[in-house]
Parts: sequence; C-alpha cells; structure tokens
Amino acid sequence: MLTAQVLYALTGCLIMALGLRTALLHASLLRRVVAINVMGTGVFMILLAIAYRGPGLAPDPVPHALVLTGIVVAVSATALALALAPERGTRR
Amino acid sequence: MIDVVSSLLIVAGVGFYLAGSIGLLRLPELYARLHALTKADNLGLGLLTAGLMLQSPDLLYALKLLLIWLAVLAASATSAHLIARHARRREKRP
Amino acid sequence: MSELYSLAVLGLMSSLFLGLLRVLRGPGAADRMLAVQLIGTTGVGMLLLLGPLLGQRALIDVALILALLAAVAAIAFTGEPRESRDD
Amino acid sequence: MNPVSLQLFDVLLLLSIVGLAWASLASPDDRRSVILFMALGLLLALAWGRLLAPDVALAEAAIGAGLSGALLLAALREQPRREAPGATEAVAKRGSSPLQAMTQWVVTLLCAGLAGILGWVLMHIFAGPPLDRLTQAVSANLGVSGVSNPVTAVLLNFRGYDTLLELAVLLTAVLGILALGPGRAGYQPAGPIFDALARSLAPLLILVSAYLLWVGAHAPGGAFQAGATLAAAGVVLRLAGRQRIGLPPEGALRLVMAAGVGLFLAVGLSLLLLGRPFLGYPPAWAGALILVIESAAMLSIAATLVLAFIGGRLPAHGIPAAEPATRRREAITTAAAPERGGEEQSGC
Repeated sequence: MLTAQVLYALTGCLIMALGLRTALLHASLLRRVVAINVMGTGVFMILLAIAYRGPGLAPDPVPHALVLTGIVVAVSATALALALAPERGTRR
Repeated sequence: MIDVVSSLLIVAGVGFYLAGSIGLLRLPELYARLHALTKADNLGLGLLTAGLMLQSPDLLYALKLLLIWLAVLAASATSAHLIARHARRREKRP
Repeated sequence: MSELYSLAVLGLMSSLFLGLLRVLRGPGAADRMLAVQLIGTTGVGMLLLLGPLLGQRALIDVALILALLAAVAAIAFTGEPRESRDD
Repeated sequence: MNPVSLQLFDVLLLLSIVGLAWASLASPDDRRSVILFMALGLLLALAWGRLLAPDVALAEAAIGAGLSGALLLAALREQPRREAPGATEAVAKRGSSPLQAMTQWVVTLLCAGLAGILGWVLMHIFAGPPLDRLTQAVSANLGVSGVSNPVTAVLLNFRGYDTLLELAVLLTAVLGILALGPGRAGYQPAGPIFDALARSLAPLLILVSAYLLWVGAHAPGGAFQAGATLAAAGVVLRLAGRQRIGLPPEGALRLVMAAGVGLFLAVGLSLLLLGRPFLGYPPAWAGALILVIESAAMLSIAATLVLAFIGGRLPAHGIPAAEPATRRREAITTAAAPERGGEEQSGC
C-alpha cells in the first residue's frame, strides 16, 4: 500500500464530508455554493489518489480525464447556480 | 561550477521568500506588509528562476522561466497597487 | 541538485505556511488578499522545483498559467462595478 | 525527491489544504470564505501536480486561480450589502433552538459516517491488487488513438461519448444562464497600470491556450485546459472594463458555443455513414480528427466559461441598437444625394 495514496484519499474523504456538512447546514446560498465546490474538490482528490501509482510510475489516465472534465463542469454549474441566486432576481 | 552558482541562487531565492513571508506575518500594518511582500517575493522568485534557468534542458524551458518571472513581477506590482488603492479608499469612505 | 531542490521545496512550504497564517488571521480583507498573492507566488516557485523533482516537465506550464493569472484574484477583489447595468 | 522529504511535503500540503477548506467553510462572512477558497484553489493545483496529474493541474490553475474566484467575487458584489457586521453571523449560526441543534448534530454525524465508510472502502481497495485493467487497455491501444498523451486519448477517443455529453452539459448550463436575462454589471474601465497589464496578458493567455491545444496531442494539455486558459483571457479583459471583450455578436457567439458539440456529433455521424462505429475514428485519420474536434471544443468551452462569468446575455455593442440603422440610412442618403443632384441638374 502506498502511503501517499492513502494520505490523499483519506484527506479527500475528510474534505468531501466537511463540504457536504456545510452545504446542508449553512444559511447563506453563496456559502453553500462554495461548500459544494469544496465537496467536489474532495471527490477529485479521491479519484486522483486512486489513479496514483507511485513516484516514477505512469498514473491511470482514466480518472484524470474524469477529473479534468469534472473541474470544467463544476465551474459552469457554479455559474448557473450563482446566476439563479434570488438576490439577482430582486435587483432586476 | 554552474551547479554551485545555481544552488547559491536557489538558496538565496528561498531566503527572500522566507524573509517576505516573515515580514508579511510580523509587520504591524497593511502598507508595511505590502512593501515587504512585493520586494521579497519578486526577488525570491527572480533568484529562483535564475538558478533554475542555468539548469534548464532547452531554450524553450528557459524562455518560459523568464516569462513566468516577468508575469509575476507585473502581476505583483499591479495587485499591490490595486490593493493599496482599495484600502486607502476604504479608509477615506467612512 | 535533487537534494537541494527538495530542501528548497520544503523551505518554500514553510514560507507558504507563514502566508497561510496571515490569510487566516487577516485582520482586513486586503491583508488576506496580500497573503493570497504570496501563496500564489510561492506556489509558482514550488511547481518550478517539483517539475524536475517529479520528472514532470509540464508543471512549468502550470506555473506559467498561475503566473499569468496571479493578478486576477486581486483585480477581481478590487474591481468596482459600473454604475449602470451593462450597456 | 527522497521519500522522507516527499512525505513531509505531502503532510504539510494536506494540512494546509484541510485547514483552508475548513476556514473557508466556517468563516463568519461570505467575502472571507471566497478569499480563502481562492487560496485553496492555488494549493490544489500544487496537489494535482504532486499526484502526477499535470493535465488536471493545468485546468485547475486556469479555473481555480482565474475563473472561479473572479466568478464568486462578482456574485458576492451583487448581494445586498449587509451593513451590520453581526447580521451574517446571526444568520449563519442558527443552531439556537434545540431542534436545530439536534439537526446539526445529526447531519454532522451522518457526514462523518459517510466519510468513514468511504475511507474504509478505499482502504480495502488499496490493500488489494492494483486496479490497472483500464490503464493497461489504454496503454495497449494508445498507438492507434492518434495521439500519445493518454489523457487526451481517453477524452477524445476511447471515451469520446463521455466527452461529447460533457460538452452538451456545458452547453445546457450556459443556455440556462442565458435564459435568465442580461449579465451582471461590468467593471469600471481600468486605470492605466492595470490596463497596460491586461493589454499584455490577454494576448499571452491566447498564445498559451493555442500552445496547450497543440501540445495536448503528445504532452499534458488539450481542449479543456486550452479552453479554460482562453476563457481566463476573457475574464481579464472583462475585469479591465471591456464590456464585450471583443466577442462576436449574439448569433455568431451561439454558433461558437454549439460548435464543440456540433462538430463532435457531425464527425461521429459521418463515421457511421462510412460504416464505422459512432466516433470510431480510422487510426490513420484519428490525429487530425481529434485536433479538429478539439479546436472547436476549445472555442466552445472558452465561450461558455466567459458567458458563465458574465452571468447572462452580453450587452449589445457599444452603440445603442437603433444607431447603426440610422447611420446606414444617412450613408445611403448622402451617397445618393450627388447623383440625385446631378439628375436634377440635367433635368433643368
């Protein structure tokens, strides 16, 4: 078992849980959006840890491709969520 | 010989980074911190890139290093200016 | 050179830690932005050292993008909105 | 890098990442939360580089350092100013009644439980033999994929379906944003210092994105990273007070946004007509087809992300909508005038 793989994967789990908790509990919508992004970060970290094979070895490219598109999709989903925020509706 | 020079440059660069962040942490107010930061991280990165440039495998790599340093230099000057102006306006407003 | 690079990365890591303390401590938003700026520059330096250490040449491109976008955070932070809506 | 210092580096990096994530989530006001989240993005680019995922690190650098921070700050600007500093704190901490306090505890426990189970499963996976069937399949077929960067091969060739649908997701998100009406108010024109910076940054970012697109065939890079970098150029220009950032008019812009999905689909369908599987490129053409699809995808991704940052439809061109028409009419009348004058003269 690779120590780095374990370290990054478990940290990913922790970050995901922290993000999920805030996304469920916090009152501010903007904070919830940040929290969902933090949660996504945890998931990305888990996936990249799974792909890691150790120093000097080529990692698995499939999770890399997943995370790469995931980052771009996450930011556009964030933008959609922010555009839907009620503050904007009242200002129009 | 080249290794010695680039080691010295890298060590000096890291030293400036550390000095800059200690300044950022210890100096009492925003404008003093700004001063410490802009001086130190520009020099820090500058020396580091100079050290790495001596080790660079090809010309493109060296050019990228130079571009990185110039970009950070410009970014650092601009953002220091903007942050200082922003802070001054905030002070005047209330 | 590899040993020196490792030490330099750890040196930059401690510099980053100090910057993080300032980000957490503030007190003002401007102080935090300054520290974010420092973290960005330190991150660029670390990527430049990690590239040869991990045998990943492409990390210099990551550093290049971070360097080109180093000012964006501060600019977005200080940017003043137009008075009227887009037109 | 020797194992001990690498491990020390990992521990310190992960400590800072968790610390920043926690501080960002728990901070008393939203503005601080966003600033801390931006710092987190910088550290993530480092972590992805450390995990030997330079393709991901490139995208994170462009999006984490440029786009998402600027986007969140722009959204923050729109929120009604809460004058009293205590107001947000009061809203944030709503665990006053016993029922709410209990809910908080239950949710916290459930999240901790989820993390625990997930961690346990992962440890189980790591203890077993490495899961490298897919890795082997990728490296065995890399030769016929048309590119030598395995991540690009997976994205554009082996898992082309997924990428096509991801581009469709992006298109859907931006259509949703456009349907909501005009975008956010822009920024005031930049002062001379920042304006000079923006003038040199935008062309450099465009150059770097073209480089990333080209290099993506054999080294880290590709359509997503290039598109994100190109979008960052748009964000810089927008922040510098350029309202339309030189984007084409509405109709052409929509065409650009749809080009990625459209071209991808067109290539897939034409291959079906030629009797090959959907998106099953003939190995001889694969490299060229991938480059064509990626170029269109890069433009679509960049247009999508810029519009996502603007948060709605673009303003009309600098001149009010009525003016071009009147101008044209004037031009016609002035052009026609001498002729008519001549006729009149001849008639006299």
